[in-house]
Amino acid sequence: MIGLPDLLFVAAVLFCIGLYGLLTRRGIIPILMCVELMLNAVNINLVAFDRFYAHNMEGQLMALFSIAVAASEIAVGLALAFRLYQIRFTTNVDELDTLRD
Amino acid sequence: MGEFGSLGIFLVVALLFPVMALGPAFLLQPKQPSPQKYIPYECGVDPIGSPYVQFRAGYFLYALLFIVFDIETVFLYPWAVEFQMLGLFALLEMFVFVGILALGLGYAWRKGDLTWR
Amino acid sequence: MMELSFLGAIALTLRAAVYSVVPIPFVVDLVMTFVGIAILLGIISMAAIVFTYAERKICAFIQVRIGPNRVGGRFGLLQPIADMLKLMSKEDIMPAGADKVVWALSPALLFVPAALAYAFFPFDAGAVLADVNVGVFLLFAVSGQAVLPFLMGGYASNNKYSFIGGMRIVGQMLSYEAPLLFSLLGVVMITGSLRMDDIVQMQAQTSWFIFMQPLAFIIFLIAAVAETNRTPFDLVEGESEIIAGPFTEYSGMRWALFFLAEYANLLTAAILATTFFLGGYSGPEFLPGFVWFALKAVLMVLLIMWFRWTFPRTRVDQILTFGWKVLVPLSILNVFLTGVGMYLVGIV
Amino acid sequence: MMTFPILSVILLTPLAAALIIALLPGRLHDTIRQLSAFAMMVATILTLFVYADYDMARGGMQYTEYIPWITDLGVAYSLGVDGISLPMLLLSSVVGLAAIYSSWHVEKRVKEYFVLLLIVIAGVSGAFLVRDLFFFLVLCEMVVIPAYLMVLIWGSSERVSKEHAAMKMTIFLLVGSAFMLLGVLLLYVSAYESGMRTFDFEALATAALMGHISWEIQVTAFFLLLIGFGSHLSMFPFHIWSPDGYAGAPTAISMINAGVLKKIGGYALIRIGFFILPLGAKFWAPVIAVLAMINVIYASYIALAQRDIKYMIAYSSVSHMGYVLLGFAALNVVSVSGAVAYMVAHGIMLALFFSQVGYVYEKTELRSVGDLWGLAHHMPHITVGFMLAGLCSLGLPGLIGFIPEFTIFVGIIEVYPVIAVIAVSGIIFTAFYVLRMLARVLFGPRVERFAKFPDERKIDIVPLVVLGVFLVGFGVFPGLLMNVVDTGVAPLAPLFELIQDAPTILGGGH
Amino acid sequence: MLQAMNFTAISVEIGIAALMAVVLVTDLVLKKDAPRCPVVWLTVAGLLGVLALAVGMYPPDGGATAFYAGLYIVDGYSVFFKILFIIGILSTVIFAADYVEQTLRHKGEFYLLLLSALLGMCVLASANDLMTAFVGLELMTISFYGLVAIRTDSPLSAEAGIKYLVFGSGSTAVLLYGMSLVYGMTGTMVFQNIAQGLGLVFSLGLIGVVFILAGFFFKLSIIPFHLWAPDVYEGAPAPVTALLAMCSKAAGIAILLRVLFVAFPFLSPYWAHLLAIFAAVSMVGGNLMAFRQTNIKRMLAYSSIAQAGYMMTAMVATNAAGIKAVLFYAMVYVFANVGAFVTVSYLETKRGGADFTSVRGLAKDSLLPAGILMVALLTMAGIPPTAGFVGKIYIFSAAIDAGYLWLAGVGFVMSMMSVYYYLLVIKEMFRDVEEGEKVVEEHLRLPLPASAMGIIAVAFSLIIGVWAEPLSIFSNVAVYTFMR
Repeated sequence: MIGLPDLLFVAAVLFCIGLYGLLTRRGIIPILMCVELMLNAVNINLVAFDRFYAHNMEGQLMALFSIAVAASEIAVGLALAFRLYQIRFTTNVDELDTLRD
Repeated sequence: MGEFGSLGIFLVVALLFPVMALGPAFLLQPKQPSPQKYIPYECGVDPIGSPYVQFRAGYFLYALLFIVFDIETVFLYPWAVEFQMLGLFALLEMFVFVGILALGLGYAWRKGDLTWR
Repeated sequence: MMELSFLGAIALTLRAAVYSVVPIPFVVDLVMTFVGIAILLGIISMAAIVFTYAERKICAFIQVRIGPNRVGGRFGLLQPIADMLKLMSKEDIMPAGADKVVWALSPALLFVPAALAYAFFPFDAGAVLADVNVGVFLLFAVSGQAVLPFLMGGYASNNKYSFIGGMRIVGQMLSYEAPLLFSLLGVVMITGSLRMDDIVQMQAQTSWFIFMQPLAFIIFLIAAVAETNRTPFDLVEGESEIIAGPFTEYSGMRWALFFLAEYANLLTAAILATTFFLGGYSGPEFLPGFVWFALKAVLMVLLIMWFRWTFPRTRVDQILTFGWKVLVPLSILNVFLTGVGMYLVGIV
Repeated sequence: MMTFPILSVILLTPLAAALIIALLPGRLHDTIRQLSAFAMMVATILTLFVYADYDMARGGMQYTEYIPWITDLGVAYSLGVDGISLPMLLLSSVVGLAAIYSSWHVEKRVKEYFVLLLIVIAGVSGAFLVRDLFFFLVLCEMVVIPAYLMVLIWGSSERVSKEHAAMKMTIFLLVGSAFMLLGVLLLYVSAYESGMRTFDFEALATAALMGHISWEIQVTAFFLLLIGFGSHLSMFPFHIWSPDGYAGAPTAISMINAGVLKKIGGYALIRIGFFILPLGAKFWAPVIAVLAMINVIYASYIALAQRDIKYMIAYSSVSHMGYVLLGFAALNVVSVSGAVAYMVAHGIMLALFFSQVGYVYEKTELRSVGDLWGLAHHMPHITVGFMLAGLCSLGLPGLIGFIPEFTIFVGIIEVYPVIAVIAVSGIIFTAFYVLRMLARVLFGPRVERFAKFPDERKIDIVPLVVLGVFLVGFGVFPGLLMNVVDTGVAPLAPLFELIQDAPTILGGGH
Repeated sequence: MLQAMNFTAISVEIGIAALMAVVLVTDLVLKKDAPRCPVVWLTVAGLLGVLALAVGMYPPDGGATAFYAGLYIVDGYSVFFKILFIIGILSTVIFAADYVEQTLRHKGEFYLLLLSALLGMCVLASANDLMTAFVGLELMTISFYGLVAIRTDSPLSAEAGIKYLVFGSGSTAVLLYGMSLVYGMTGTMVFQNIAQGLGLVFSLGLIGVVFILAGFFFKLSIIPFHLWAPDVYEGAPAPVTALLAMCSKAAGIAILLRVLFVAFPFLSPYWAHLLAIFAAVSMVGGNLMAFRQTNIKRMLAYSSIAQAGYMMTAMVATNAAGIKAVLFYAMVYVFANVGAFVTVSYLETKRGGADFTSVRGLAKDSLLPAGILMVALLTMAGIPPTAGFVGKIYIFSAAIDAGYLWLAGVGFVMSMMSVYYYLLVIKEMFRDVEEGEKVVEEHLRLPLPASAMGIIAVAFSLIIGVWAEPLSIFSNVAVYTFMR
């Protein structure tokens, strides 16, 4: 059957994919999606640890919170991206170079 | 083979079902290509302008509100389940929680975000 | 332990039969699952077939017309079969400039959530494919996915009307998901469980929730109709405005899949209303549970069809504003009232 | 026993005056000047009283005040003067008073000017009053930023812009302080266990005597302090800031910087370096000696080439600080007391020099040797001032500089004979450039265009009088100065005995 | 259930939440384009009330109240930080009132977001388990996303918001991943229990610790996790930048301290060295990069990187003295920032920015804002007699005591070098303006509330700089309850 290591592995892979995307993507929407991917990896981790090891519901509770936080983060993120698009007509982070050294 | 197992199998079957439906149709259907056919249909008139219109901002506000309510639901359902066990405390807690939610709705309402623009 | 229902008895018999052939519990389970799935898919298909016919007939009846009357006798009973054959033999046209993968995936993906919802319905005591303890939650989680294929189809068709339709459906589903979920909170509060079966059992023991939660029922019904994109909330495919919305560029079997999903959703809405508010399969003993269930569900379907041919189509701003400014506050109010009511009655 | 907190009054009078002036409306220029002068006069008179009243027979710290301040750091507001700090305090009060009068004609943003000046004066005189390392650090760093602002706003841009000069001065002083702070904290942390720590000078010295501070720490800390105080003192590699800083600064700041601020470095080197870290001092003494020698020779050589009088004085002051350092390096009571007295002498002399140059510059807007000619014909008072200061820097007997300088050489000749001889030769350079300057500027041919410039009168002459009195008075009666210094330095004698055989950087010891 | 909860212990948080509701309603009741004075007054009054609550809660006997099954702890340490946050927010509200009225379109939201950020910080300060910490952190951070981007008229603000969001959410994910690993290896989220278990000795647990530290370093903008800071500081509205520098950073410090000292105490030999290296890199890098900035906000961003380095320097001491130094310094830093941003916000409203050119000649006509800014900058630099000096003495003596002489040396030298770039600002303000240079001639009069805040900040800095005893005792109490 599927055990803890398998789930951790899946989570780690998801996390790495997300991290890779976060570092390489240039559009804000893909970046946000990658962040979401990372957070979901965390959720898998949390639930898996709770289910197989801790058995104290803390992990699942945390996952719940993390979902809520992720959602609000994305909501704010989309709002900002939207605002930015209205002002700058782009959502490409490479083109956001007004602020730089 | 728990409940979720059968659910998983169902998911796979449901994914396969459209393929099963499309397969015979693929064999049956005629194939007579003509360039006119592939023009996007706009009531018989040739398409005007780009089809990629910008996503309307109005929907976006609703989407934000929806996220708020959806997330609140995530917390409210467990609360509802345990409501009877928690008693008065839960009731008061709900007043606070849903009250804040209602405040948020009132905020959006007052700011005109609920009105379609 | 509840007594064995009619469907349950059949299932047990079947299980015994399979076990006698292959005495491995896992295989038996597997077989039983497949049997269940087959039944569910059958129900969905049958529903589509019956409802296409029923809808035309009811429409005709309401509008004082005759309706289908050519194929299959005086009542046009074979009309659905003819429709199906026609759809099967139509050419599959993909518009130029479409996003191929997304375009092709959209109808297939639309069918999945529509079908998956059926796994949670208690057709009779014990007759649930997946009797999970978070049934209500999961059900809405699954059926909430239906919004994306619509948007995919609308976006990928390279047709501005399709895309507008896609956007509209997103807006509409977003607006009505919240009151839908909130209206059920009262039910869950009284029941104290998210298991669909528990909800039905609760109603069997006390009374139907339509009596305890009349406000919630109305909200639920409206929201559910809106979620299924049926008139008066069908501006997603409002043919006078945007041709057929996301379906515009689909033809043949692909279009049929949309169609199938739509009727599956219609039945879903009816079944949900039945389960949550009309006592599900519970009813007087003289008929088996699933018959009660079917009767109530059909009644609800008829009701929703009646809506369609009675009310005019609303505008997009009316729909969204109505959802947020009327249904959401009412559903919040309902939660309050339920809580206070339960405290006063002394359940808490 | 509650006595009159005379030292607190000396410390706080300028600050109080600064506060009052800050609250006054800015247009009352005369009131502001008179108030500042009055405050400094009070401070000076009280200082003189303390100087006269100091019980030399008893020695040690007198007029002490003690209030616990920050308990968990072990900081206390504790004041007191002994034979080393008392002359320094006198120096700072006198120079402060003179500085106020030298700035009488400042017309630009008078209020801010006097506020800042009073803060600077309070800072430098406070540094000699406190017996607590923490307050010492606070006070001597407190000076830096007001001094920066004064150079920035009221400075003059002759060779380098005043912005540049101010920045250079400040950064050098502060980075020096960084090392100083590091050394002080190292000392503080290693002297006592956590919870018993204190910044008190005597307590730290006791800890060192009792061997709480290991040899390694003493060496490290002294090295850090040497860098820190060295940059205050304009010791050779760290002296770069001082010529530009002095030249760019307004007169009063040049006076205080050169006259007093520099001496804080020397004072601290004795107070902390010798009393608390004798082993470290012993270890680094040869390095100090070599650097001091370079100071003397190199700086006076550079001074030779200067045409700008302010730069010349500045380099000469760097070179003179070399003598002070030499006095320290010898590590015997004689030379150290010479060095202390020399600091006082040098401070008064430099302050006088700068005040006179400042006056000339203020009037003529010239300060180069080639531009100024024959001032003696028109400005007798200025001539007196220039002569006094110039001759004093040559070490002319009868003026304040001679006895201390002599004492330093007496002390050092037996320890570092070669270096002493080389350093003495620096006097020749000094004599050369000072006399050349005096000859041209004062006694050159009469130039009529200088006739229209007035000589020092009334208020303007006050710095000359005040500083001149001490210059001559201590020169004629060196005992007034030397006796006090000796009582202060005397406690070092047993310490120097103790470290006789300690290792130095050249090896030896044990 | 009702009885088991001690609601007085979280009266501060409840008060803030209630204040949020009141402010929201007031803002909604007011007409759209009416001035927001009532909102400001309400917020100020409410915050004063909350501050009184928090001060009243300050335990003189060093008591600590665990709350909600020990997940939430109200001790002197957390109350100290709450007071700090409330002071920071309160002064921002006061001095930014003018700024908000003149620049922002969403005025009520500004105050609302401030309060929600404050709530998040308070939760963070009291958090005693990973979950509460995470929720508090995110409440604060997400509020800041909104605050940074709240200037709708400025593309810079939106850009800064996006950058903050991208970096912030990425770091959140990393932090959360670390938390999940630590949870998985120890089976608990409560800090004390994490410390008791042996799970962290496994490599996954250590990876989790490292990830958590990385996440916090992001929030603290420790080099090399600082990339977001300069851009965000520059683009954000000036009062928000102030909060980012003082409160957000202090909140990060608060939770980092608690995590390190309560959850991972036995790993201290490892993380102390790690912190020392990061602190040194931050101090050097932050200060060096600040040298060549020509925008005050950007310069302050780099300076705040260095400041975080200073505070971390004290943490390597891993003892009470170190924590006390951090607390002391954090409080001083709050007042320094208040002072600095009183002037910077004002300049941003009046001169449209905070470039060096916009302060040129400021001291000539407007001595008050120039003086406030100067003292604030000197406080950050740690020049006596400002409070920054005492703070640095505390920090570096703790570090030297722990044997990190080199670190203290780096810190001292860098902090004195840092005076250079602060002086650049002071120079621009005080130097003579030459002919032909662009300078705004108008005489700038600081509005009364802002100047009051500025004077208070300056007075605090100078008084504590000379007489540090009160703040020292105040932070000692916090440390005492924390170390028990």
